Amino acid sequence: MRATPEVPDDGGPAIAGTGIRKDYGDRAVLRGVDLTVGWGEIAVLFGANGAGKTTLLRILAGLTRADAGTTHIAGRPMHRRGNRARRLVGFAGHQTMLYNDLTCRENLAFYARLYGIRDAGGRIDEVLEQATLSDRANRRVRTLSHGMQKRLAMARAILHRPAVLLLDEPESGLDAESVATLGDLLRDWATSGRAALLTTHSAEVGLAWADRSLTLAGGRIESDVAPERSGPAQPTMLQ
Amino acid sequence: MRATPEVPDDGGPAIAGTGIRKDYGDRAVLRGVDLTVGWGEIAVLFGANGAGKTTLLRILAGLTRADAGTTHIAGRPMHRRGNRARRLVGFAGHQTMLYNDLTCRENLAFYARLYGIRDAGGRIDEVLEQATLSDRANRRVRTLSHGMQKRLAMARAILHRPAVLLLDEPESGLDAESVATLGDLLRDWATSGRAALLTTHSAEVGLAWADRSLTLAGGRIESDVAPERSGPAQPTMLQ
Amino acid sequence: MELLRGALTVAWKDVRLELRSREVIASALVFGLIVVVVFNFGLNRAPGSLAPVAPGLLWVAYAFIGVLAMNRAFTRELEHGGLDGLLLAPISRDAVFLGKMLGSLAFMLVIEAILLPVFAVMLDLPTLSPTLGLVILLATVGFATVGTFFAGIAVQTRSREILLPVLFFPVVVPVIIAAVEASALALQGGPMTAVWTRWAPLLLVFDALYLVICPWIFGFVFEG
Amino acid sequence: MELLRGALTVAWKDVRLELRSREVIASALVFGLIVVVVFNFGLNRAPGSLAPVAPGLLWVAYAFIGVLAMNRAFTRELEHGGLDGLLLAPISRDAVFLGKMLGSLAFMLVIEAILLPVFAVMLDLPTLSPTLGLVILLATVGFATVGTFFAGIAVQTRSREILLPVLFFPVVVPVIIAAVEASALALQGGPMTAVWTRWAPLLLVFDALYLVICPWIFGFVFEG
Amino acid sequence: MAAIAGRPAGKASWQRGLRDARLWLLLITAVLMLVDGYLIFMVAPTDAVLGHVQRIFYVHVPISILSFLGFLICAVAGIGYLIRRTERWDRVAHASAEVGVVFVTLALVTGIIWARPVWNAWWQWEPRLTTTLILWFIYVAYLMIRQYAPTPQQGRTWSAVVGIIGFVDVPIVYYSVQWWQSIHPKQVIGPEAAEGALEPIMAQILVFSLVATLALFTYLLLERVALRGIEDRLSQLRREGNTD
Ligand code: HEM
Ligand SMILES: Nc1ncnc2c1ncn2[C@@H]1O[C@H](COP(=O)(O)OP(=O)(O)OP(=O)(O)O)[C@@H](O)[C@H]1O
Ligand SMILES: Nc1ncnc2c1ncn2[C@@H]1O[C@H](COP(=O)(O)OP(=O)(O)OP(=O)(O)O)[C@@H](O)[C@H]1O
Ligand SMILES: [Mg+2]
Ligand SMILES: [Mg+2]
Repeated sequence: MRATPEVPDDGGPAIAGTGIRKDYGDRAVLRGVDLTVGWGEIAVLFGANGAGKTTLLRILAGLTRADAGTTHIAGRPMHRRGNRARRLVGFAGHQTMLYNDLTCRENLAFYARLYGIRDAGGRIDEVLEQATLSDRANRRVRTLSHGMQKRLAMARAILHRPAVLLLDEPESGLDAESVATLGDLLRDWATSGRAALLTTHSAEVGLAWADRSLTLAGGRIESDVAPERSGPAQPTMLQ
Repeated sequence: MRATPEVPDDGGPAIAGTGIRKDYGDRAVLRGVDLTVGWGEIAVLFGANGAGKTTLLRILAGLTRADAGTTHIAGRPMHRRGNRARRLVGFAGHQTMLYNDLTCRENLAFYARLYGIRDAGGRIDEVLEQATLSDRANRRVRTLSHGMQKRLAMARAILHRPAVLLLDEPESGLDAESVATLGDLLRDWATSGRAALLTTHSAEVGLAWADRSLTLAGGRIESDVAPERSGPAQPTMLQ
Repeated sequence: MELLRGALTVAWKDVRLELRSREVIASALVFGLIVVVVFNFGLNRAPGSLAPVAPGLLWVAYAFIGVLAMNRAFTRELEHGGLDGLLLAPISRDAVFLGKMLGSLAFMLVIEAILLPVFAVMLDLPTLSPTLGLVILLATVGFATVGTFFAGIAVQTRSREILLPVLFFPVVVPVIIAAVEASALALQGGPMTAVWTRWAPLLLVFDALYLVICPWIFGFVFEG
Repeated sequence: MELLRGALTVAWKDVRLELRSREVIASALVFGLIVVVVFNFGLNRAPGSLAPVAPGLLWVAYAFIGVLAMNRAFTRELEHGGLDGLLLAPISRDAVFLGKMLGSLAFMLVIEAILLPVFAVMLDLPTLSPTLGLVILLATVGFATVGTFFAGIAVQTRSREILLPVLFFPVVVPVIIAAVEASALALQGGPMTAVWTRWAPLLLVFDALYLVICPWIFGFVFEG
Repeated sequence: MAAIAGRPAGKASWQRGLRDARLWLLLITAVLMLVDGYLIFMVAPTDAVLGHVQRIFYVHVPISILSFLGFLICAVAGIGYLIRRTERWDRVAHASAEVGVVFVTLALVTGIIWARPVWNAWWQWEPRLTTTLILWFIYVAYLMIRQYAPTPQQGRTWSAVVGIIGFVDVPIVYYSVQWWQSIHPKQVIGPEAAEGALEPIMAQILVFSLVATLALFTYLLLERVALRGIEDRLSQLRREGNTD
């Protein structure tokens, strides 16, 4: 990431959510989640299948409406008209958000225009390079393998140089090399003062990356600890 | 897996492919893959993104047509009319093959009928139990989390008690507990004399499960070794 | 038997999904109503000008609705790779074809049954006879057979919606023509010998022909 | 400006997806020809009987294409969650709506423009005037606006089954009726005062109304 | 046809032989066409009712019939392709569809030219004409689907199945004059032809025209198959050069 980080100097912490609640019909998924992620921090969110990780991330990204609670990105509220806050967020979820019949480059060019990036060409080459997809730049997304599509989705998420990254299981489906590249990217991310919140099921990967490790269970943040950066993986922490 | 295994006593090895070739337009993906997986064996297929793992598995399952080469399951050819061979195979891929607007139980009941399972009710309860989805049995698939859907897809794959399992990244998206359950299932699988071929990007998980570890690169099986079962993971082996 | 079991399982699944969401029937109905109203307003300018064209209008409306329904039947299959699930199962490709076809046939017949009285009132169709019912049934079978087949192809292409009619209509036009002729006779309420000696058998021949060819070649449509 | 940039980006993406390799244009052309063939053979039993029904047929064909186009515009968005991508972007919901609407509008207008001469020749439409062009444009704007809105709803769950027939139908039928009436007048080539004093203003009012209401409520449709 | 579908034994000499055969065939076709022209314009009697336009008959009928042959070959080769899966069958199917489309197009054109004087209208919505037009659409769709398929392999399979199911329309075209009240003349060739529908001299010239047009048809087909062979070779070379 040679790009100049666009960390806003005003406002509050990178990510702030208070009292987030979400029910689906008769099932309370989130029962009052409070969390704050500061600048320069990589927070990893653990939790069993169905714990509500995706729901939480989508609420933070403004894709799903919470039943109660507030969410702020860099101190700015995320709501329907929150264009400013949305520009600060990069999101990659379970779905790739790519168009099968556009090429890799066309997909990125589309999102670049949506985010109002000027002279997008160079930036697109840059992120394609980071996703090691340069040689597939002019191939349709349909013809990429599953992992390649996930890498392109990642490239799409960082394309507009967001200050805050929200990633839902970013390492799943990636080969060992790509996981390493992603780790490097996140390291740069933190050192340049930006922030990321990601979920993963891999204790090994997650703990290696995390400045903070959160666990979501029973609709609440159950534990919130800072693992030793260079220490060994502690799978016991997961329970 | 308390189910009686239905390993056919006739015929050849569990999975046999010879000289499998596949081109996509001007790109040669598989350039002559030969592989055999014997009964009672769990083979894990490693390979970078885009190496052709999914393509190979789909060809073995009879979903994609190879340009050249032959594939046999339990000595029976997999071709368009190969109903017998198809009954022996359980497949779970990148897509869940589930219908969003049917409940878990309805999805399984549908597949049970397709596979001609009599008295499917009990068997469906059994696999739902194994996928720890009993409490969601009557919920629509649409309302399940990503990992739960993957687990249901897995339940669907083993529903008809196949002798051979073909799994494409079965552990991705599953939480730690489910991965452990899956490991147990595969262990039973091997000891009861059945066979499985699976792909994964996780050296840790893959090597722990594998009786044999294959690597796909350059369109061919590049290495084919039997890791020490109880030894430590050897990530160096991956390249 | 194997064949029938597989086909009915697939068809039943489609019917059940449709009963959940009602999207095919709802949207087809809306479109059918729009067509009736438009025809009525647009056509009823010269009095009595509707009667001679009524059978044609009926079938044009049915044909369009059929395309919508068949499209939907397959896009639903592709959502999470359900089609792969069908192809993996130990049922022959014919059974998959027949299942999808029976599902579409059921939807179309339901929609046609709902729309027929509406059309009868709004287009001044003279008589509704069992013969007309039989003609509709026969023509719809041929229609659903060919339509299911081409929907299987079109759904795998980029511009599937528009490609389906392009592939489908030319092949099905003979069926439509025979159906229009037969319906015209049936609606006139006169002697129906021509229906029985010529059109019904012709429709039967078409149906039989397509029912033999389509399942056979359908298997090839889904080879990656 | 923000609004327009976002909307145009979205629309342009849809146009580009649609225009990949001119598939659509070619298919639309063939589609139109086939529809004419079906109409002609189905309806042309008494000679000269097609002329009075021509405007109605024109709009039935257009409505069919419109429904297909708008369906496609949204199913494509859902394939890999592209809609989430749009909602994440720093453009307002209005821009997303407008973009999808403009894309469908462009697509429909292109097809209509291609099909009009085909219909003119084959259905013996008497005169093609600029007035007709204007009528088509106005009606298509209304159609695309309402259609986009409901396609957006229809791809979401739940509400569609009631909303689609109950809302879409009454909302879009007036537009089509006005269009048919106006087209009939325009095609007759006589004095067009009625078009200018009654139908065109009516269509304009519909368009304006829908263009104000739809973007506004659209934002609420897409809240998880 | 047998030579094309045969084994590739002695490839180079076989191909050279085929090239020579095509040259000879071209020559023979040219001669036959010239003689045919002479027969049509100089020998054939002028029709008592229709006058000189009737001479189109000798072009219109063979061309229509041979377009049927083209689609028959297309369907058969399609079946062959689905069973054998060798490009050779596909080449034949593709080429015969293209030649067939050219021939129906000509049948439509000659028919339209003929219709103007005898029916006083370029076009009638009439069963034979409509079904012929539909035949044209079906095989245009055949050629379209080839291009629109996601992979070339799918294009080949899909077009094969379209060719097979599309052939159903050919008998419909043929019988359309019988099934529906049609103003188009009834069959003079094939199973439903009435005895003595034509004067002997007309029948003889028609048969000669048929032979001449068949020669042209065969030449075009062979040429197109050969061209497809070259195209395939080219894309194969490109694939081999593409190491990933
Ligand atoms: C665009 C207009 C026309 C089309 C598409 C058309 C099409 C065909 C076709 C496909 C055939 C061969 C089918 C068969 O052998 O049964 C045919 C044969 C024939 N056509 Fe036409 N035709 C057209 C106009 C005409 C006209 C205007 C005439 C003269 C009045 C005519 C006279 C004949 C005759 C005499 C035959 C041979 C009869 C036969 O073998 O069927 N055609 N036409
Ligand atoms: N549309 C919906 N309707 C009803 N329930 C839902 C819906 N979406 C999610 N849920 C429920 O909300 C809970 C949380 O789902 P979520 O997808 O957030 O889990 P997750 O932590 O991301 O799980 P995974 O690790 O499997 O991705 C689950 O129990 C799920 O069943
Ligand atoms: N429909 C297609 N058209 C063109 N190329 C394709 C198509 N499907 C796959 N490929 C190519 O084939 C190669 C192998 O793809 P495949 O999906 O088998 O990889 P994989 O090993 O499963 O990768 P991953 O680990 O990312 O899932 C890739 O280079 C991909 O781009
Ligand atoms: Mg999740
Ligand atoms: Mg894969």
